[in-house]
Amino acid sequence: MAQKTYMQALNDALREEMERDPNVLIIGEDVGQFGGCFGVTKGLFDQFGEKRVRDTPITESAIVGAATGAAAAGLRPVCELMFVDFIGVSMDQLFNQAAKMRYMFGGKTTIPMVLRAPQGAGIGAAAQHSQSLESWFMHIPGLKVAMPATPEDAYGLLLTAIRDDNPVVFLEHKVLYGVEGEVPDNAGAIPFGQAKICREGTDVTIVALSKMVYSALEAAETLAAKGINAEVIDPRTVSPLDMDTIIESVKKTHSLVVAHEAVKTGGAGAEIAAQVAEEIIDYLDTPIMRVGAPFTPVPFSPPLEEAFIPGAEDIVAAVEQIRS
Amino acid sequence: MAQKTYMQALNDALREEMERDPNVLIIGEDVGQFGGCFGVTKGLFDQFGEKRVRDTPITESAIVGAATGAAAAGLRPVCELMFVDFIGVSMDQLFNQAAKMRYMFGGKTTIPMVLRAPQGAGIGAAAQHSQSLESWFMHIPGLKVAMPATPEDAYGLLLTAIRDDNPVVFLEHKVLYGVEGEVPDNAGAIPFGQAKICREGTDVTIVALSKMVYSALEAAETLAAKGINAEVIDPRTVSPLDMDTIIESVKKTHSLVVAHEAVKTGGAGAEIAAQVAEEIIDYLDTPIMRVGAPFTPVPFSPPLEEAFIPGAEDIVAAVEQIRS
Amino acid sequence: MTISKKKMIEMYTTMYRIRQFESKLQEFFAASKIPGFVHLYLGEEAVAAGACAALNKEDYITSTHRGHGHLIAKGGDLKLMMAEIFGKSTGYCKGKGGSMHIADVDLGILGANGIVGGGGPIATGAGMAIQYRGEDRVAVCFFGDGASNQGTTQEALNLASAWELPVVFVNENNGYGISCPISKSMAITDIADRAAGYDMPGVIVDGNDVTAVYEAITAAVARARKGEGPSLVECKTYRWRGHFEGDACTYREKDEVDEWIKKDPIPRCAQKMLDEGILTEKELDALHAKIDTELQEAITFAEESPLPEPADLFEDVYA
Amino acid sequence: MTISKKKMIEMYTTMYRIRQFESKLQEFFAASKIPGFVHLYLGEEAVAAGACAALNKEDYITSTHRGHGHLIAKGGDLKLMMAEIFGKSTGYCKGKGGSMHIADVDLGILGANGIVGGGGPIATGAGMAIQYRGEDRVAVCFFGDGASNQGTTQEALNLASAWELPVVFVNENNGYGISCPISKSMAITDIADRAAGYDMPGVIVDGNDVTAVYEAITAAVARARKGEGPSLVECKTYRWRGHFEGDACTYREKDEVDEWIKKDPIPRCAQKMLDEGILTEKELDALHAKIDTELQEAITFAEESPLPEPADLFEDVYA
Ligand SMILES: Cc1ncc(C[n+]2csc(CCOP(=O)(O)OP(=O)(O)O)c2C)c(N)n1
Ligand SMILES: Cc1ncc(C[n+]2csc(CCOP(=O)(O)OP(=O)(O)O)c2C)c(N)n1
Ligand SMILES: [Mg+2]
Ligand SMILES: [Mg+2]
Repeated sequence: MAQKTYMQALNDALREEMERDPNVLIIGEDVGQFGGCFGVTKGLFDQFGEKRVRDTPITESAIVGAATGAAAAGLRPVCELMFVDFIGVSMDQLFNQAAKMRYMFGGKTTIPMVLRAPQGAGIGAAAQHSQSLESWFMHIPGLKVAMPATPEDAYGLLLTAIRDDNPVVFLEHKVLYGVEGEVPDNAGAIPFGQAKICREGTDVTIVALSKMVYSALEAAETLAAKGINAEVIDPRTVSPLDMDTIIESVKKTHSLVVAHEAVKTGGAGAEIAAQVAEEIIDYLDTPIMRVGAPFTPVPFSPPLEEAFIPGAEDIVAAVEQIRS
Repeated sequence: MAQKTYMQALNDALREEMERDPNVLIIGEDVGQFGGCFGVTKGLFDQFGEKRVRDTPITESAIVGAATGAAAAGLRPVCELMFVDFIGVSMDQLFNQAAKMRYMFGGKTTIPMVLRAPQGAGIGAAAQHSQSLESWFMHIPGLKVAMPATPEDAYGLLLTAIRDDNPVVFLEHKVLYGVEGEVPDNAGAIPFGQAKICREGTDVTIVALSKMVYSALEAAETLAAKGINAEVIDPRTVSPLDMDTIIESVKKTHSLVVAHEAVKTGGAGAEIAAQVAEEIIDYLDTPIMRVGAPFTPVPFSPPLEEAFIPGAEDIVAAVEQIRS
Repeated sequence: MTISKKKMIEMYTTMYRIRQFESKLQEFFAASKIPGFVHLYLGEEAVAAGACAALNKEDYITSTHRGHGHLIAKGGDLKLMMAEIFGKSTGYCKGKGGSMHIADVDLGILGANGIVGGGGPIATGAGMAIQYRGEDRVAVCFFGDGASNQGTTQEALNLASAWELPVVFVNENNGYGISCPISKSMAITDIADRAAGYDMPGVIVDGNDVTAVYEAITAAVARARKGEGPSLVECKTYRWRGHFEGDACTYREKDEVDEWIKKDPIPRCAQKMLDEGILTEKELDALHAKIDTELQEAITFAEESPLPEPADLFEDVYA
Repeated sequence: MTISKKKMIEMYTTMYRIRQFESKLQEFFAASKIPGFVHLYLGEEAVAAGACAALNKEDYITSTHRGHGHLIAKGGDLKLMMAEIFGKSTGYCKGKGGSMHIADVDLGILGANGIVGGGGPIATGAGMAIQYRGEDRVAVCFFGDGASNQGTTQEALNLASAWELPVVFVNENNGYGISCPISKSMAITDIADRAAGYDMPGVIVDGNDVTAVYEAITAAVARARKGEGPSLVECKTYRWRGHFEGDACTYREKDEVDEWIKKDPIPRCAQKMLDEGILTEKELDALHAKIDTELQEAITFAEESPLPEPADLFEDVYA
């Protein structure tokens, strides 16, 4: 059992897959000697050389498209967007090309590529470097979308992403890079579409994504002190989305709060709430609450950014509101 | 009272605003002499000349960005994406630039531009020319999103879009272009954020977007024959979204079905369902159902495309399911 | 460069095959037999035929919305193509793709593409895979004059040149992007002028002369195979029909169209072969007849094939 | 071209103002006084100063992530800039934008930009508005060597040239995009080589010589005002610091950095002014002192200004 940072876990997963499979390669801006803007690819250039860890020009359409074309030609590229916010200049290659090629071609190709990208606010990077965009990706058939919260999940989900024969959008939270957690020595690939019950509880189900898992666990402790026993679930991938686990939990707790950092309106939480309202509304004793960012761009100044980012206290407030 | 096609209504709105305000101009691919791929700008080049109705190269980032820059400089550009699917090559200029400029600049600019784009399946145009992407746009603070269903709404909402000081994504349904409807002689601008009750009813609320409004009305007739009296609501804009009207209706009918042509997962219907489940779950006597496209790219072949596009029968089935 | 008899006949055959295929589609579209819309390659046959004649089966191509010619030239099966365009379950894509998305990865065809400029980055990726594995292959990206302005195309040109990838960019300059003449979409008249901005050779050829295209592409391909990096070959040509079938084409003068129809690449090549004694009139007729039969078989196959079942909708989304 | 005394002093003042501003930020960042990250313009002052000296207040610019220099040169208020970078409610953007999004539309500054290549289309749009209204204005787009490859930049170059818009594209070639030297990001060494692909003049100047920059931009601006269309001016320069503060800059040799520090544009300009008798040492000292005071006032203003209130979050999303 080793204690590792989220970043180290990602780095290990990349290294191991590259050692195992010569078809795996990394492309992106400053991923080489520099080790990536946040340091995730550190050391890989030294170990594998420029051929397999290659710096690109600042042309995200060409990066995502080259990964797509190389994947169609049989490689397993892992490409990095320095910030997920840059998907706007490369979305076509992802959603109209990579995601749809297999379907459009009648199933006659696979596109085994991974697009890694850091999401999230919290470092004062302002409106164009702090967004969380998972709901865009989960709306696109053909893509899979992973959002690990812990080092162990980061490691295990990235192994799965690289081995998957479909395009995977792998969303890391930049504030989590330095977070430590246990990664068992025998840790392995974690299948997509299997939610994790992070804390068992009986009174309310809190479904939380990415960094909000920590807020949810913190909220659960606060609630426990108030006699409310919350169950915390991390879906880990939002496409595929393990609704079975969520539904089982809500059948038990009769109450649901969904929490994510993305803007609440049109966020992934809406989908989860809607599915529950469609499948098991009769089990609910309370309204379904969503906790998410307000409907504003991400502001720069610390007090504004803090007010923007949803946290444990918002989850606590939501739970208390529906139980009052 | 004149009978007009949806296309003619759009064309009239453009013409009138251009006559009224010299700052309004149109740019886009083949919008000039050619009149636009679907014909919406027909005749405007002849009336206003190339200066105000200008063909662009096939460079959507430059089109959306030029509209943004010109809007910041005080014009009121209306730009056209030939198909909404092409947003993938121009998303950055829309969501990171146009949508956020005002906020990032501390409120010290306005971006009065309109991005018109046809959505939807039904003409055998396959995966890259048939999508409905409103849920992407409604997730972005700073944008407004209109989705007219009728000629009258197309006219009135487009007037409002052009006069609005914010970037507006104006989503037309390509299958509706030829649809006729009444446009009163005194028709005027229709405010954003005001849903329309298209049919009053007492037993179930059907919220439908764009072309699905017609399916909802058709479904309501079928249901009426079975003794179920449906209320049909068209929000007309999904950002802002008039939840008040929807909530009032559901308080009366105690039952909600949301219908749109976009892929159901992560669609606008999830947001509407989630808000209802958050605000007035106690009023509901039934599950909240969503009718939307399945989780697949849009296929080409007619029987597949037909199976893909949700219709009146799916709404009827949803209503019957929750009432059984 | 001397072109073998065999190559000449091969190229002619390809052009004629494309011509007949597209002419049939024109008929079928007019008769409402085809769903969706089609962009015909009539008049531009020499580009695809000349370019693909310089390639091996293992080489990759990316195509465009106007893709039938490229696919046929790269060896695409007429039966499977026709069935796909008819939306039949026996088609290349089981009816899921249609005219704009036909692909055959086994033949290196990484797809027609509905997005203008969509193919550039993908071809570059195929080039990256070739270089990565040290294979003796190239990737060819077909793109239009309109597509040449798209940012994705220019990013692809840059990446391919920065990494010296074995990619050949074949520009089909037919003078228009839908209704927009290049005089309005760009300040230059020769797209090859952009090559210098990527330090790659930029060559202009008569796109209606199949041998000229073949020679230019052969040189570019040889360069790519030697690891010397990408090239841009601009082929000046013209589309005879509207942008899509149904386009009234009011933006072009009849004279201009007539002028170009006179430059038809097919009789020009036929004449050359007759002149050089490569083929006799009789052999030419036999060749035509053979293709016509093949095409008729493809049509019959397409017509008699079943449509997909609605449930097929759900398959092939994920591997 | 003779440059007036006044213009020389103006440009020198601008450079010195930028230098001192950025040096202070370097200190503040090291002392953790600034939230987020900053990209300093140290070493590149001559580009912004020379370019903006050729502009009027009414002219537009679009800037980049490395924008402080452009903003100061275009007349940006140091108080409002400093307050913004400190995240204070008195800043240009009320603390909502920060270093990467400072704007002052009244001064024609259409924003710094966090997206590499984001400014090109916007500057082109401003150029379109100028042409539409027949105004005597120009729009200047600053962009880096890295940004030159981005598709958006190339689309902007194309649109501006196709429409002959009054836009001047000022490339700041500092040799690197973060850690990536231009030898790895493109096959060419001079970005000006791309101008021919858009039929616009492409000029290379010593970006550390403020008078050379001023002259080249003045010519390009004159051309634009006459309706003759856009130009591309490449300014060769270097950033002294890492990409952002905190970057250990391991990808550059110390020698290379030292070499460029020797080419410091500021003493070079000072020397020239002294040599030509434009200013005396004493006058120069007085000028410095004045700017230092001004800067100190800006710092005090920023430090003493209040942070925004959390509720301000919700304002300014819509007009
Ligand atoms: C990104 C994108 N923008 C616009 C279109 C619509 N469109 C399809 S083909 C075409 C013209 C393409 O012109 P060109 O590249 O010259 O090819 P040609 O049709 O002349 O063969 C346009 C504008 C598209 N499919 N994709
Ligand atoms: C679309 C996009 N891609 C990547 C980045 C990350 N990034 C910020 S600055 C930069 C380097 C820019 O290089 P250059 O244009 O040469 O400007 P310089 O920093 O040298 O002034 C990169 C890669 C970004 N902000 N936007
Ligand atoms: Mg063309
Ligand atoms: Mg640089």
